[in-house]
Amino acid sequence: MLLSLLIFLPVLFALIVAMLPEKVIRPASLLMSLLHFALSLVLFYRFNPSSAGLQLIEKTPWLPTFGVNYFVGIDGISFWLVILSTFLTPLVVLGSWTAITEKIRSFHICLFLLSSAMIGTFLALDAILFYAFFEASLIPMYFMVGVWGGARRLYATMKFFIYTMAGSLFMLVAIIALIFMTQEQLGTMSASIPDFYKLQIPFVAGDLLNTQTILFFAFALAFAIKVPMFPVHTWLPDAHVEAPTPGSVILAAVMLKMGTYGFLRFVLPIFPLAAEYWAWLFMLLGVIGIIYGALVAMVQPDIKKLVAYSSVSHMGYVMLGIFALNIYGVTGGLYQMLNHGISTGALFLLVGMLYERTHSRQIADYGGLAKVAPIYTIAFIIVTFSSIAVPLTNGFIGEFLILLGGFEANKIFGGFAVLGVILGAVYMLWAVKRIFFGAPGKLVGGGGDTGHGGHGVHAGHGHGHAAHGSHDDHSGLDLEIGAREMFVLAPLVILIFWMGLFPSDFLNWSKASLDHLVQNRTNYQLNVEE
Amino acid sequence: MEIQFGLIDFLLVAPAVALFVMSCVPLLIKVMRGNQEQNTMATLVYAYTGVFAAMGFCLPTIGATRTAFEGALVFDGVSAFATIVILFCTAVALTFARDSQSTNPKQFTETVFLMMNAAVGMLTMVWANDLIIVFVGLELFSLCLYMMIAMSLEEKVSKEAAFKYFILGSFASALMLYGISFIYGTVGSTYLPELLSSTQNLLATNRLFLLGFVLLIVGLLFKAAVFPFHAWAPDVYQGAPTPLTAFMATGVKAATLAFFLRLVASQAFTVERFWPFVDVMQWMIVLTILIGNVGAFRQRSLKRMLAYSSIAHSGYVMIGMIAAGIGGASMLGATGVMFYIVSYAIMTIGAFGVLHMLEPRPDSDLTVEDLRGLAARKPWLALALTVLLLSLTGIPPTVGFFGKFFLFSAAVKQGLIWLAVWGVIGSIISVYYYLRPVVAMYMEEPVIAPAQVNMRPLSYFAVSFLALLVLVFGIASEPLYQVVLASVAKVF
Amino acid sequence: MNHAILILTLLIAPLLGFAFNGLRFRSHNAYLAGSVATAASFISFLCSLALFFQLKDLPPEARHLTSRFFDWIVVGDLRVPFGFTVDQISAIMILIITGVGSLIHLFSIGYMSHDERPSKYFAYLNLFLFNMLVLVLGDNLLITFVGWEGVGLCSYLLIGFWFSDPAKAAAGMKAFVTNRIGDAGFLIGMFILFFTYGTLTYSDLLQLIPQVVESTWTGPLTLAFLFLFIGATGKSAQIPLYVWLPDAMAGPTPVSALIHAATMVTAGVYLFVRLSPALIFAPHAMEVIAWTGAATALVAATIGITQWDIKKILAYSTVSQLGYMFLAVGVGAFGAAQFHLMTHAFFKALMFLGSGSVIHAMHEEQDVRKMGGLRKYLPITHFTFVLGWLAIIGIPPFAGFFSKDEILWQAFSSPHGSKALWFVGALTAACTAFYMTRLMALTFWGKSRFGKDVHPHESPPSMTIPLMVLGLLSVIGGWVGIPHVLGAVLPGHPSNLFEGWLKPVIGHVAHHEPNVIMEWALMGVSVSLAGLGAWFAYHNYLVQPNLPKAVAAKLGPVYRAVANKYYVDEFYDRFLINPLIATSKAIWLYIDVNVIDKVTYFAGDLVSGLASFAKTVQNGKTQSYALYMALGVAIIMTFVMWRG
Amino acid sequence: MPSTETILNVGLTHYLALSAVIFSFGMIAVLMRKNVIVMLMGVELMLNAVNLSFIAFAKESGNLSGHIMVFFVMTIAAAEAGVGLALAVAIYKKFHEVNIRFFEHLRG
Repeated sequence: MLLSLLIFLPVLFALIVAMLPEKVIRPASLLMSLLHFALSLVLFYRFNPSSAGLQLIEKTPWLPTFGVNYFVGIDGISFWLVILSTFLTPLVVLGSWTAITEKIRSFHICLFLLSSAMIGTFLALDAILFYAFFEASLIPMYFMVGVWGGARRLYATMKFFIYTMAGSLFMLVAIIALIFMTQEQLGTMSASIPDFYKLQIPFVAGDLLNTQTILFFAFALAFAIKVPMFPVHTWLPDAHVEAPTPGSVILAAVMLKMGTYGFLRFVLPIFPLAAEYWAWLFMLLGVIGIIYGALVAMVQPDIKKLVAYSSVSHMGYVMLGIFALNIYGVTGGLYQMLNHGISTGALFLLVGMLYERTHSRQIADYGGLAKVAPIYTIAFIIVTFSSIAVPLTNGFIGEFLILLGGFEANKIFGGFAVLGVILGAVYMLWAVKRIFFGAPGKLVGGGGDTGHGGHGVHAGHGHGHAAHGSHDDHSGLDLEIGAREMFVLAPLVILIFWMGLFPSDFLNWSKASLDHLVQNRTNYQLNVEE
Repeated sequence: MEIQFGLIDFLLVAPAVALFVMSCVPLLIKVMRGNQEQNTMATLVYAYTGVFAAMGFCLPTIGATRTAFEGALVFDGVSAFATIVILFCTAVALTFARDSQSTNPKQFTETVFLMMNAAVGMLTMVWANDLIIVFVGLELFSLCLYMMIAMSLEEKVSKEAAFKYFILGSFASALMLYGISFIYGTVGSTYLPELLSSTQNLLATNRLFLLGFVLLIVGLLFKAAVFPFHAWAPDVYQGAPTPLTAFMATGVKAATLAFFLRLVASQAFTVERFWPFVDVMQWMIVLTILIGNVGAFRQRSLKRMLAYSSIAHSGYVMIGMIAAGIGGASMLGATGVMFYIVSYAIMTIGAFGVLHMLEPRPDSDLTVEDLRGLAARKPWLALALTVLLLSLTGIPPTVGFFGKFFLFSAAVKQGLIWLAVWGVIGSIISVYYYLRPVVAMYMEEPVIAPAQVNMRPLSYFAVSFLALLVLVFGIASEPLYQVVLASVAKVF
Repeated sequence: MNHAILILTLLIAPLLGFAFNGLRFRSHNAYLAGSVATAASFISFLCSLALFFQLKDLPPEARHLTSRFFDWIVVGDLRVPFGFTVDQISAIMILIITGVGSLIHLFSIGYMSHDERPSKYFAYLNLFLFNMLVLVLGDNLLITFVGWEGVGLCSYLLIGFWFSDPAKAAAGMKAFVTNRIGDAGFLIGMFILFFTYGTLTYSDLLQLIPQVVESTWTGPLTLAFLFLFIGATGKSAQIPLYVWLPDAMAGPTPVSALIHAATMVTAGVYLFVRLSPALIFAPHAMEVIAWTGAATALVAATIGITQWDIKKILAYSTVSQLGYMFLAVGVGAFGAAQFHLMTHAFFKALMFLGSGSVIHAMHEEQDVRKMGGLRKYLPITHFTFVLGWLAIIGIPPFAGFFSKDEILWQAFSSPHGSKALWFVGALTAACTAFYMTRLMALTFWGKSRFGKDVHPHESPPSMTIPLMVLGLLSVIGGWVGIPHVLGAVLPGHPSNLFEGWLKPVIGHVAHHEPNVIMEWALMGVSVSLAGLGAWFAYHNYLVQPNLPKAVAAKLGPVYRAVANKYYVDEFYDRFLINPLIATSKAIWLYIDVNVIDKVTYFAGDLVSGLASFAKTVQNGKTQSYALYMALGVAIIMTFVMWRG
Repeated sequence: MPSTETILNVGLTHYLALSAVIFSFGMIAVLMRKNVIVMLMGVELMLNAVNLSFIAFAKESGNLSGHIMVFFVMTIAAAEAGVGLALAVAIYKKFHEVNIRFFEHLRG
């Protein structure tokens, strides 16, 4: 019951929100999301970390003719992702307190439905159920970007939707093929993922058109788009830039993880031979993603776009780790998923806080912020350190393990991936320097052009009002964050250090599952613990 | 020849009789009251009585398999299932027709009469066990539709649409009839069981039969709007009054596909001689999917967009038809088709229903821009349309997703993966145009003040109900699937 | 006291100081902040002393106190405990760090008293101390790496402390990024070691490598050391990554003293001394290290000659001295490297603090051309500075003499050394003497060249006391490592205590029979070279002040090249940074926008184009539609009849 | 040279050929003629061609289904003609035009 409750409680919340008076929606949503988070903490008591099997199983026939069940369960791989989802929802509610001013009812409904779909995706153990949640999660996010987004939101949201849909529909066909394969090999049709693990899918090395390879790529494409991997990443910057802060946070922190989670849940165990054969390709794309994302992030004039491209880079690490196919890489990959959720989520929140006050995301408009908003600066810099993987922050553990794993799997790719460590520092610190240091920028109470104009392609673009001598407006702005925002950031900052200092507290819950995944990769089975 | 029909036969055709009788009642009343149009609500109640009575009469026949009137009609799972779908569509379309701006309130009685008789024609077609009956049913509903289209208050394009439909429909009928004549000439009978039993044999040996059979199928493909016999659909759907478009798009297809399924059940597609046609058909399906989706891609008119999309959906459903025909796990294909008929009927009639509710004038042709800001004005309607469009796109957990799931399953199982892939490609294109109205409703502000439309509670209820149904059948797809399975079980 | 508690206290004290000052970062009370920070540092120093004496009481082979607090990362075969070891090397390091650190903290109270945000400054300083201690105490490479990155981080924060100046913020970033390049090398080095030997713990590595090195190929080992050396070139400012250090002088001067002279920049040397028992099995790596060190020493020294900024001169001097240390590492003179590390910490910290005192007195003026004659105004500073000057140019019996001399001797005599290396070292020594004397001459001696409105004054005692202590150390600091030849003739025959202390934990290379005469001779040569350099500078800048200009003019392009630091920064800008930015912009605008998105759009355009086509086909003509049907039927029929 | 018998004995093939020719004429009328009335006539012609082939087949096989079918078709053709003409009249009333070229508003 617990897992179903976790999945469907937000739906109930959404219904409640639909009926509440406008005024109390925000506090009520906060309360409900906290309740949801609290409920997810019950998992710590019910989940047995020493077992690699699937736990807290619930199985009810849904479409028995096709072997489709409402089949949910949890293991070490999904455990933290569920907690991450529930953990972020209250933060997003609190973080959107002033960011979302219109249609707050619809917004919170979207948020809760999204939360439900995301948790469903992580808990589903039936391929069709997974697909259903995977697709269903698109809709609230589509609305979130499209309704509350920025100027080019329509373009971005459409791009996001079509890209993701394009990938996942091929996956649907592959899932169907697998279902029929269970019928042939196991006797009964089944769409349950543990049954997929039992399949022996024909594979011929060196041959492009064999069953396993084709199915592998059908799945991999869907997840690669979601991750997103180079070269199917271009929807991400657009979606992130246009999304409202809460949308960006959830998109980056949780939705991208659906892709990487899919690789761990489906691609590696179901297609072990193809995964091994093609690992080089995905590692290569991962490495390209790392470097490419970092390079492109470096020259972005828009803070949000910079963070978005940094996501591409970070997710490149995750992919590199996963396809290193060794315990370091996979563990690091999982850890990096959580890290990215926290640090990029925090970065988007931070950027949102700034944007709320100044309505500009152009780096060139800032400068010297550290002087007027020291607490904000500290938070931003801490998150930056997490993002660039400074030791004792969470980012380091993930990146180190991934690089270690990547290096073991392939010296060349591992070596190139290490370049990302350098470039990561370059783009983040350069941005920090331009935003926080130096002379005050034009939105920070300084003059219009203080030598920053050269950096921004869009300097002054769209901010004519600032150039027309209304500096008073901006110098009067209080750019420092308030108590509510500190409350939003505090848990994230605490987690950054907690995860950086005591990774075992987190990894121990996933260790059994990950060890099992890596050790029995070619003959992966998951016990279903009733 | 001893004539043997009893009461049971009349009971079996009672749905059609009920429809016919209750269609005549308001007309008679009108005639007797000096050709004065009566209260439309009363007329509608008569019509509902007829439709629900028909449904009531139909219910006992579920599960039975028998023929009536000397084997002229057949009542089995397929016919019962299609009957219910058609009656359901009729009821909804009647509701819309009353509320529509383009229905002439002075001629509502006639509209009801024609619509119900069109339903009779459709029922006749799905029950038909003889090619003559098929033709009669087909012509019956076609003629009714031609007239109804022309009766629209909108005077310009509706006449054009009616005439186009008429000419092209007659042309197709003639081709079909020509085919029937060849079949008759080779089989020596128009009796369907006889035809079906000899199909395999004759296809392999007789070219004339082959010709006839293909022409028969062409006639059906025309009604189902499959490339290259699709060209009428966008024009007619756009020109016809929206409630009628909804009816045409769903009822006609249900009837046609149900009969098509009967033909396919003969396992004609498994005959080696016929394989070239199956190959051609696959290409036609691909082109149908492509042209439907591509045509809808840049349409401004929503009705036309939905018309093209219905062509695309015909393509999808034809995938199932092929899968049902080529032997092996044909059951999957048949159930896929039947399931898709329902799911398509629900979501399409719902989508057209929402459109008709938003039309302020008889001649309004809604564009995507007209939907701007609808979410703020009419949140429930916008939500309903969103759900329906998402279902058309095939997003879980709507019924549209499962419809596609079953069709693609059939395709994969039957080794028609490339058709499934084309279906996927089509679906990807469709995301764009299905979501554009959603974008307009939720994410854009109206540029000019939208025309006020008054909401009719019945249509409102119907649309909401359909949207709900889309979700309910999506989540509870198994029971529906079981019904579908039972309905085709004995035919295949 | 239990060593675990001592280590914990040692580490926690600065962390608490950091927390205290960090939480009240808005405070302007420099005295409170400074006192707390200094106290924290001093507590650490006391702990270090206690640990040192505990260590001393142990037999030489058992001199290591390890405490592992908890397992940090446990994944697969990787098991990294949060473990710290105090042994002979780290004991010296923590004494230097906390000792010199305490003095610098103390100095900072005065120096930063007028700053806007002293709390923040002291918080960073304490945080640095913590990280530096982690670096040297870590009992495995990864913990060292934690400190390694941590000190880089603090360095970044402190260099950019006055962030309102874009140049200073940029300098901080440059430092961090350059260090990161090194860190990337460090990571790869670590990976190689881990996958070759299965562990990252120093004790295991150093035990394992000598055992297996006979039977296995040493390629990975050499490679690992080369990559680690990349890390060291970043942190310890060697060619080619030294460029950040001169820029790092943007930070407050005590920071330069602590981080960029005494402690952080020596981390690379520390690392290699720490790994020296394994390093000796990678002679090719040692060769690279030696030559890089020698080249850095010379290049930096020549640049130092031409600089006018007092801190920049010291910065290049630091780079040069670090080059010496790596030269020592490269020739296998690990003890000497560590020794020079220590003496350098004393005299360079002294000189930086002295320069800080000067800058403080001159109201933030750093250009030596605007100084001169400060001896009168700043007597204590001048006196202590002289001690440092004598130490660095290697005049016996000042600290620098012993360490530098040992390095030069080893460079000459070690089997890894060569005459060429010695020659470079000796030349550098002459240059060092020259530019340091030039610095003295321009700053303290001669006539004052500053404006009338500047009234230099001696710094407060909180600043001069550290100077005096460090001055003392610069004099006597070298006496713990008196070479044997010298010890033999001195009264009491003092032995080389330093070497003896380090002996059990450092690598040893087989030595030739020491040639006593040669050693004496070389000692003489190096001292005379130093003297010559010093005299030359004295002559140039005091006796004949016009001479340098003439020389500079005569040398022309050579001089300009040197004065412009061999255009290395420009080289990097032009061939590395600008291309990188240009490439990034290009790939963003071309690949992302023009290729990937275009492909996406192309798909859309394709559909759009097809849509137009479909629209054309759908021409509204009833008869066209009928024709399509007829043609369709015809084609189907033809196909079916033909194929069927 | 076919024998006179073959020429004189009018058999199924001849009927079918005639039917095909008439059907083609009808089809061509629908495809080519611009007058909607003439197009209507073309459709009727096609249906009658079919009738001819039905009769021919019925005669050949000797059962009545074909004849019955013809009656049905005739009835339906009549209804169709009725509807078609009604439409044509309606169109003419509205547009004063019976040329099919004027009815191309619905397109694209």
